[in-house]
Amino acid sequence: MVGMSDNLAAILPAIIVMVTGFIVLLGDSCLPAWRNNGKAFNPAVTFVGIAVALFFDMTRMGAKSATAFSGAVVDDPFSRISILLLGVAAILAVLLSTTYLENKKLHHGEYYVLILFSLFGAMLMAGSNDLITLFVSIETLSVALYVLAGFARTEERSEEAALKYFLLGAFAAGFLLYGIALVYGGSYGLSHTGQATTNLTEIGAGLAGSGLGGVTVMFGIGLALMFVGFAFKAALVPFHMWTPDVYQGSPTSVTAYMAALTKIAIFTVILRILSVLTPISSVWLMTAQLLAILTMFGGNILAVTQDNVKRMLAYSSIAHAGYIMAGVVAVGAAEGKFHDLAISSTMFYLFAYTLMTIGSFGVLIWLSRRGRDCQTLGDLKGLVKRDPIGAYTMLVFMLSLGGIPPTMGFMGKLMIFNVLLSAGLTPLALCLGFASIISVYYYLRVVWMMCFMEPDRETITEHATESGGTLFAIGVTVVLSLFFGLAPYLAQTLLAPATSILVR
Amino acid sequence: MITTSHFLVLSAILFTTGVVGVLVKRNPIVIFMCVELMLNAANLSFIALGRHFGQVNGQMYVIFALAVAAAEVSVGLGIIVAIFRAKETINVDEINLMKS
Amino acid sequence: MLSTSNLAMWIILLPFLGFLHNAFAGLIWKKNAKKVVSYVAPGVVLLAFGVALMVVMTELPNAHDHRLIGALIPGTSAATPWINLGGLRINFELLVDPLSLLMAMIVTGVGGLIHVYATGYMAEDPEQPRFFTYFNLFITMMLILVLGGNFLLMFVGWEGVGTCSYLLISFWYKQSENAKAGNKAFIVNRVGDLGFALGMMLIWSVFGTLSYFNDKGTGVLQLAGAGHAEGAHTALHAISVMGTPVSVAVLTTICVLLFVGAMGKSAQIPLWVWLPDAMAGPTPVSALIHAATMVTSGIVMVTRCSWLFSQAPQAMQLVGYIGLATAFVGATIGLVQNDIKRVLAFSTVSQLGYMFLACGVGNYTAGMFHVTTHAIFKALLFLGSGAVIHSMLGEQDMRKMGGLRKKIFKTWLVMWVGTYAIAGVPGLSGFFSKDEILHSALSSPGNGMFLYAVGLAIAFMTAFYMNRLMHKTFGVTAQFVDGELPHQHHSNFDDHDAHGHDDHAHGEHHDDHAHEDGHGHSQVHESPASMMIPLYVLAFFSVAFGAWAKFTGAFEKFLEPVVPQMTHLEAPITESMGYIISGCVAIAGLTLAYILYRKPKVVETGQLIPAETKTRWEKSPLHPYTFLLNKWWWDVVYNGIFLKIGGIFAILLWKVVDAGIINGTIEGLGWIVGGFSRLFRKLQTGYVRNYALAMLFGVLVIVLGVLGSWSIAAK
Amino acid sequence: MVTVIAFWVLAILSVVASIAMVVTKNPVRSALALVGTFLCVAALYILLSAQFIAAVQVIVYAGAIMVLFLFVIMLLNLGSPGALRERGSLQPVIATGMGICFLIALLLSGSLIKLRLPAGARPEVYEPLGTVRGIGINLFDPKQPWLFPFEATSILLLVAVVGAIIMAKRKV
Repeated sequence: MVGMSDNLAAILPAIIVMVTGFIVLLGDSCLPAWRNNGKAFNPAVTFVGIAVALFFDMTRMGAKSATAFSGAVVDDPFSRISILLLGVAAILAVLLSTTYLENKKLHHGEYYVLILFSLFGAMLMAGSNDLITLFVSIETLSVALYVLAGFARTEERSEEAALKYFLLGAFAAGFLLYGIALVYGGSYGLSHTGQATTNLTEIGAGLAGSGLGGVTVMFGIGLALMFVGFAFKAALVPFHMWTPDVYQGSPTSVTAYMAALTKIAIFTVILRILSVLTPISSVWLMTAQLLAILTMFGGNILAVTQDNVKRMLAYSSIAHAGYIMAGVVAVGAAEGKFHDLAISSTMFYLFAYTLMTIGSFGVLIWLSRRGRDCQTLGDLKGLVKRDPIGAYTMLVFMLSLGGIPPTMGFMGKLMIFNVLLSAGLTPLALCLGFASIISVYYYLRVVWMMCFMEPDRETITEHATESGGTLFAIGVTVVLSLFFGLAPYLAQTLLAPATSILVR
Repeated sequence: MITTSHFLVLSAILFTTGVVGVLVKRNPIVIFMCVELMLNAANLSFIALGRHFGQVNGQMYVIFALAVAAAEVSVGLGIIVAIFRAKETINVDEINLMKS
Repeated sequence: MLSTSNLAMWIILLPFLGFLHNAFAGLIWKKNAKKVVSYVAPGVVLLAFGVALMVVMTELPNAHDHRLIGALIPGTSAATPWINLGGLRINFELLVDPLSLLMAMIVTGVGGLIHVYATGYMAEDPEQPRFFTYFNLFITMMLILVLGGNFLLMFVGWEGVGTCSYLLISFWYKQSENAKAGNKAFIVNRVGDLGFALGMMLIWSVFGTLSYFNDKGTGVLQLAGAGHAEGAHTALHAISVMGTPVSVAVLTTICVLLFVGAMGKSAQIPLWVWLPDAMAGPTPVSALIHAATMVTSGIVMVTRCSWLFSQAPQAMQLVGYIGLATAFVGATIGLVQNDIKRVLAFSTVSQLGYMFLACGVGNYTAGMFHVTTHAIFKALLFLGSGAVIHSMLGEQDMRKMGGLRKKIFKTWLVMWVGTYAIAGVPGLSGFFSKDEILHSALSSPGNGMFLYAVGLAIAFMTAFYMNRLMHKTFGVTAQFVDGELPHQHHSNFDDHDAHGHDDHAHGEHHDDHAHEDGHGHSQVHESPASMMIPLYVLAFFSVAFGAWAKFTGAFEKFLEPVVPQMTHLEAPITESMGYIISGCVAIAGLTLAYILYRKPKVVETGQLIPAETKTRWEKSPLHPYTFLLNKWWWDVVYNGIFLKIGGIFAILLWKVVDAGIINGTIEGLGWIVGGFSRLFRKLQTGYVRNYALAMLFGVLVIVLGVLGSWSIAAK
Repeated sequence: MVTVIAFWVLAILSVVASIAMVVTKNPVRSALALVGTFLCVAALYILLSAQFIAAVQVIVYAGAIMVLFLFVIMLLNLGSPGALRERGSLQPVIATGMGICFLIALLLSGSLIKLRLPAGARPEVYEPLGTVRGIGINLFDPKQPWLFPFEATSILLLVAVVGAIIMAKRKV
């Protein structure tokens, strides 16, 4: 019997984030002194709260894996690494937010409350060991993000983004819930207690013992429908269609945040569930491959003719979800040491993706600090002359997204490519190669616009807000993208614990 | 004799009706009501399966699903009200600033 | 104490520090940035050259035994782990051996001189710090390429130079053609890179490592070298990994894939189309990247893998013939170009083909020899032409030049040295390196005579078009009258010339007599010292290096441990006989050009005599007066044979292969992708219910997919 | 026998009501049809011996949630059927077709019919699982995994409250 303190210790980072959320909520609404200085207090407290959560997360890195709350939550190195990535993404997003929100006159305390609670949901997703915990935490994340997407309430586009995201998200949640119901129904006979269950540990143990014979077709259908819910969140083709609209319409700081956070959280979940399902990988491997290929090509092809940078980045994030999905497929297909390598490579790519995405949206935020949103390719014309910092950082991110050395994006692609080949998935590996060649087209277009076109609009005279937080966040992402691109082994070492997923 | 399968098939039919409803309706409120129908169908499956296995688990899931549905409703209707304020319409055909 | 490995690391680090400095120079030095950068940028590269020289000096005694120095950072005996790819951890390691040191010296030496030159050339440009930022980054990447201790590091450098080349080609982005050329270069190179990447993956799956050398003796080149030694007295293809022999087919595949990569970088048929277009960038860029260093990285790679290639004879033949074809076609097209930089561009293509020919016939030393001499004299020629363009205020069309000798005498002098060097005038560098290649082609098994004959023809054409360039540019007689500024309506020439040779007909229009007095040269002036000194240095080496290397045998001895020695047949002629023949050919080419272009007006348009009121006999082409006036109809022959046939070659290979196949493929793919993109975008209607429909479609796909797999798996 | 009749009546009623909700053009009528479906489902819950859930279904769904829906419909004055006229398109046809495919896939796979029955379990026998007491004891039993998600749900509801206030309050 696990004591309550152990239970709480297992979810300590999430609790710290939640408590910070309460502090910000109460402070902002009840304390006049706080309210008057909200612009400084809210982000500062949020930052400190997440940082403390990360600190405790790091200190627990070496602790033993365990489940808590009677199996509802799991605390293993994989979830800790995932929480680390989530926290990094959230901190970067908070840094990017302050000036942007001020410029758009959106500086409300609730923004940070929602950021913190959605982070809480994402952290629970990383640690979910029971499908019902998973469902509740996914919904916590989603509901907060629906509101964040519509946070710019005076802008029609923002509201439209919120509505579309919400309606389709609820639709997907319906499939997820129905899928959980069918998994529950099909899982009978897997658990050692002889009962139907949604506990991942029990399902994993049961599947490892009985294989496909232990479950009925209902289980398969349930998995498929659950995967629909995940695929929606991860924006896999053909569940991707909300992505460009929502990414475009949302305030850019929210876009950066949700693009990174959702992907990390949902791929953590997917990896955990699929590692549970490894004994029956023959059932889902083909479909997952198909989705990965569709997503890679779909995202890249759609991005090619896109003139709106935010939309283009949205499509590119779809394509990257495809690459990550390819890594997930490799996790299912690879064996022995390559299984572990596939997990760490996928995590590496997730990390790279986080930095690239937050960075590239961050540059858009940086360029928007003159009060006008930077959205189209035309806004980037001649950036090298107007704003060298923005141009050069964007250049790095474009190279990284395009998978060109010596950036982290290249190393991530190389690793995924490598594990795909090791797992005997050569066609998928070739698809990845071709898809990334297509992607060079449109990343290059951005570079071309920035470096080789004359600025057609002289915005340099407009007032630009000092934006230390944004600059810092972009700087961190650039430096890390290049540093880990040059020294990937360090990142691999950092992410290595992630390979131990507590399944059984 | 009514078996669990009867309930499951009924819930599948209700679920499908909800799905089709989402696809054919244009009023976001009605679309959302169809989503609620989907959630309800899933709940029915949960309860039928729980009873089939003689477990209380099925009903537990439904409690959470209810809470989630309530949360979604409040936020969803909030969004709909907000968009109505912004655009004076909730016709999804007119809510189409962003596309392709 | 500084170990060799630490020293070698500094060769890379110095330009990198320079890059960092230049990138932030604007922030650090504010107004003085340009001045500081103009000292720092060349300084670090020349310093790196000094370090490379130091390493050579300290390691030269060791280089002669077959021990190769696997250098490591940061100076410990264990290499730094760099990336973990499952079975193998790739280290960040450098390979310091004669080949990499030679290339490092070329890159930093010639590169440093070009940096010095560029300080003068770019002095007026307000964006000079940005230029040098790219330039130093390029040097860094090039050094990683040549010094990297495994294929992955080479690939990183390979892509890095590609990116820098892209940025530099497009540096003057006011002309959108430049940017287009940059894009073309980038995308064509990606095709080659895919070949390289696949070859690399295949190497890994066959050899289980990507390192050239390692302590256990299982590095790729170690295994290949051991196989070569084995094969020397048994059969060929004796490479074995852990006792398992590697089949020739696999080796050939690896080599061909690697060569595809080399084709992209070194502009070989059919991936050569980007190089002439890439000349749109600033001249120092053309000199550094597209003549001296980056384009030779394909040859460096093939030479680096020579132990592999030497055991895949078919791959070597492919290399040889592609090289020969490229050399020939490049030369024929070079005959008819009018843009000074494009002549040099095609000449570069042609010379690169020569180098591959050397690799193909197994004389890698000769290939590298030519790489070295070519780097020197081609850099000289480019920089010289840059000086000409500089003094002509940006004019690149040779038809608008002429008579510049007196104005820029010193430039003329060094250009002559370069021309004689590339043409192969006996005694100069190009003569020795080219003759080496021709001789080994002649003595190679197979079609030695054919290779030799074509090689001689190319040498003849090289001499011819280079002399043509000199005469058209500097020739005694001006095609215009001094003292006038260019006409107003010529002010748009720059725009046209950015298009290169595409507007041929248009250009010829300006060549008509009516415009003879249309150009003023009052502003033609000699270039500043910072531009001239590198020229002198390069000119000196163009003269001296070849003979020194040949007669002391230093070069051959230096490279001997790193390349396989192929068995050659007894050549039908002696080496001195070969010297005489190739010397004669070079002089013949020069003479022919002299005869044709020494006179003021060369009719190139094909319209020969005004057919006015003349008798039939007078109209006849055999009429002595006409005959003599038209220089024995050499022009017609020239027009008919060289221009037409060369033109046909040009059209056939340039237009058809370039526009039709390569561009067609790229643009076709782009068109298809774009078409799909527009098609799919139509699905992105913005309506929630359409999105939901797509999701339901996805649901069906997933459900049916899982059900299908389930029913298969359950059986 | 009563169970059988009750099931069929309720099943048919709920399906008819749900279809009516989809088919009718008036949002108010849709809402009312949905209330009907919810009530039928609540009655089915009782058949499945889930009394507490049935009560909650009536109170929360049919009561609170649907009232909220109607309230918003009225607030936004969307009652008139003509406001959102459907225009001719293939969407409904394709949607219905694909929906039917989905249903057929579910049914034909046998997933819903071939169920494993626990040894000794008799689903047809009434078991007092769904009383308030049964639910409550299970929900807060530390040996069961419900406690934690239950607490997490409170955060979810808090997020929903904060979100609804942000979205719906008048002053920005």
